[in-house]
Amino acid sequence: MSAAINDIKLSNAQIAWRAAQDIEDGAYVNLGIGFPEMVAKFQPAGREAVFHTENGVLGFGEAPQAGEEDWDLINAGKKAITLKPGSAFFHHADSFAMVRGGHLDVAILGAYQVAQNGDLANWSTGKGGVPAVGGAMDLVHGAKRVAVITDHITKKGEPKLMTACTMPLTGVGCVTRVYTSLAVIDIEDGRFVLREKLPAIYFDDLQAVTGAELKVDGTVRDLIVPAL
Amino acid sequence: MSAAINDIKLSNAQIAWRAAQDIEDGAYVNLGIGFPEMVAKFQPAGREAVFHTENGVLGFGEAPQAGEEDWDLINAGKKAITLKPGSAFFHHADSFAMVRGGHLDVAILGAYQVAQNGDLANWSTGKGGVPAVGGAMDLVHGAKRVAVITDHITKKGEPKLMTACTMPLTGVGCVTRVYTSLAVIDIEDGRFVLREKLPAIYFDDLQAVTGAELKVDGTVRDLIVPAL
Amino acid sequence: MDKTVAALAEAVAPIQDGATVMIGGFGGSGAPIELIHALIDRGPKDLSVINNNAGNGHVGIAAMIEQGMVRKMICSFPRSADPKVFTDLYLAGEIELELVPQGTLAERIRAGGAGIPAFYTPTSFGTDLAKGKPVAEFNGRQYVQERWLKADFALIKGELGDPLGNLTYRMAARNFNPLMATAAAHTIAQVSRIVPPGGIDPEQVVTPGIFVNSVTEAAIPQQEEILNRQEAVYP
Amino acid sequence: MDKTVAALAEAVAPIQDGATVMIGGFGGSGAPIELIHALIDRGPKDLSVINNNAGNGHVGIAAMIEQGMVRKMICSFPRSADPKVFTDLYLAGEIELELVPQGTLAERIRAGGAGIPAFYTPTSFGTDLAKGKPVAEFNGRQYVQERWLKADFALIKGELGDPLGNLTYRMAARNFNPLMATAAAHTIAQVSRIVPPGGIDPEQVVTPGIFVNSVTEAAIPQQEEILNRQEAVYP
Repeated sequence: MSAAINDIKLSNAQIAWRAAQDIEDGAYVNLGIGFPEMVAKFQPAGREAVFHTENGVLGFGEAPQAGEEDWDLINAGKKAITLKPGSAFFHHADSFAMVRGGHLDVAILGAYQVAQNGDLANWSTGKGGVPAVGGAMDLVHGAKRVAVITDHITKKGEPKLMTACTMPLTGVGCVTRVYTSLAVIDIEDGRFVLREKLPAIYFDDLQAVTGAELKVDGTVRDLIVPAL
Repeated sequence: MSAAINDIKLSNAQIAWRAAQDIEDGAYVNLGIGFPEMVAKFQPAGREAVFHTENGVLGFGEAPQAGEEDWDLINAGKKAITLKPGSAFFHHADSFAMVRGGHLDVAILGAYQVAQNGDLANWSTGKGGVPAVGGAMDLVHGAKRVAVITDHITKKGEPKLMTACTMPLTGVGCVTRVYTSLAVIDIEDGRFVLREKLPAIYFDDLQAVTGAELKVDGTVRDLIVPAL
Repeated sequence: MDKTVAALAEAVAPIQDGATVMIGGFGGSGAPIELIHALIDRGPKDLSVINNNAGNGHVGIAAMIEQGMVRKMICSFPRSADPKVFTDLYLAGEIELELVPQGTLAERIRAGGAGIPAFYTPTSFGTDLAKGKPVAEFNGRQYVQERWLKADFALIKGELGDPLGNLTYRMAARNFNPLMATAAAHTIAQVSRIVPPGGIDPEQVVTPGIFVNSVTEAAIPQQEEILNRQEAVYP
Repeated sequence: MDKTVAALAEAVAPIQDGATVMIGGFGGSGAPIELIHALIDRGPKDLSVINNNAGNGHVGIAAMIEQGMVRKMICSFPRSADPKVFTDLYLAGEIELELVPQGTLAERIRAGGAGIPAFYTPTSFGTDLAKGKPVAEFNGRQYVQERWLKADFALIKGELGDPLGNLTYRMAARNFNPLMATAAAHTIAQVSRIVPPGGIDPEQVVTPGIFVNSVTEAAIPQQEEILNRQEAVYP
């Protein structure tokens, strides 16, 4: 079955596209470094979010052309960015006041594991090496809505959506929606509630690759994403 | 004896002058509203302090000419001020970060009462009415050195330097030097230590108008202040 | 995104009876007189007002109090050149007062905006204003625990504003304004001039737009100090 | 008052063995490379260094670590494009690491500068990084108590500086620099240009001079990112 899943599953770009559809016009948004940064590319026409980066910029735009980088103008992933009209600079304490103070509308983060109570593990595999946390633990307790984008299963085929995380936690009960390569799942009252799934996958097959019970509460819509 | 004291005692301007002599060149200074503001006039030649006001200005200068006031440029006493080159504006949290964080070299405040352990009462007589505290309680726990300027006795002839304050406290154990109309007194190890007194007053007469024991530890110098 | 609102009345329209309202300014410097007077025109009652002071004369916050709109003041210094409006009501027991040291007031508001529910400060330790508050020792020194302060609304006075809500302030009129902008669920700013996006250098923005919900222009704002010297009365 | 210092070496001369040193910057943006390299020339040992990261390549903080000057790193993200210097020492148990969430790191430094010995934050509650820290409930939610962070020295990178120590910053190079300036007993700033008093509009000062002890000019500062792309090594 895993082979079949690999045939039908969404690409990272498609997962990012789906997450972008839920960002409202004028929302203040923080995108985690790496894969989540891709969400910015897929804002629906007519909507414009304002992007925040932990290192003190609000209202930044796309990456500059190669060779046009100014390395004093970077995002939290240390990638060069550009400014949109109406942007602002501020120091790190003010930046995390925005985060921790509940001023961001949404944070979209990657995940190693998400539990059905909303616990998130995305900073450490717990296997040693050099630990590094960055701003992840702040973001999960600050934004009004914390969403995760992730492959539904690991490369080894193990579930990433669990009854309880086995890896070190980033935050407790913080995630409210998960966009995976197979489905869109809300976390409500300590349960995974299936909202959308790829039309090509049966519910039972989806349940089989999910590490906790998938509840159905109302219609499960088709997860339809354009080729990208 | 009170009559005699009224003949010899220093004026407020003279007390302010004496306090100003202890402010070093380049010191960051906050002067309480009212009488302490007068200290700024008496900076010794060749020294220049940088004055801080709670409402968010560092490096302000004298009052403007009448009619030249800009009421967006005031001090904590709501009096119009001017700017010196190199001044800075900041918000109230940053302003009190300077105060509470120990960045001011000296705060000079008025007093109702000072106790020999350094307790200060200067915000409320405790007699009812509308209480108002302003920034006094912050200043006494922030500046590296907290000094008081005050008449040595009340208008009724009662001591203002006491074994313990009877009025509501502004701060506990915070004052280290008192400049009075008769003497300069340090507070060390819970005791008043006399450093300077007017040449015209005998020690016993000074002790008689002081509500706690005056210790002598080394030379008591003459308190010599110019006519102002 | 366009947070500009054409009329002062429209800007203050969401403020209902019983709201907690932070109002910027230190004395008259930075006091959003036009927004306050628009709020008086609207006339919500039973408000809790947070400001450094408690009004002066018969304009601004003093006029709000005089109109019976204010149930409680949270401030550091309810005195002024002419504090009669507040004083009379307070002594008659008809208005509540929560007195907060000025630096603690600023820090509590900043904490409200920054998601810090409580912090420790040396300020007020051992005084009447610390009564009933938890105390803790750190590095051999005693500190008082203070709680964050938030509001339903903030009325703010800026100098420049843009449609994204970015603000600058004029000289010492900054004071509590940038803090209050962060600590209210809904922040309403009056500015002397609205400029297009990009009209404020991003390095010179003092209040980033994320903290501001609406911006309205009061091109030649009144100064409370001057109104009081003219013995003005509102309405 | 003149806080300007002609030579980088003179600016860092007070830093002795065993000192705790905050170093501004987020990655290479705002990193005071010239001050760091002057400190490497001086060579104090046994330092505790506070920075968001733990060095990249073989310049700046990575070079300090490579020279054996650093006993302990306090940071949020000891990873980079080329973190080999820190990683090897850490895995060999030859350098200590205190890992702090980024926002908590910023707030702890801000608290150190503001005289707030402890505060509560939701960040890290229920995680390994909260182990051993006091927890308290406010309004039905759990928070972790965090302590202030102070240092003996701060090395800061500004854009403009004046003889009173007032500073501005260039774009996102602001990051931790203004916070660290407030939290060190002795703050040393390098700037691209020293201007006379009054050369910075008082409304545009980001770090008021009260927080700064010395200012030195590094007119065309090096950018860590570019040095690393050139595979530069210091010394």
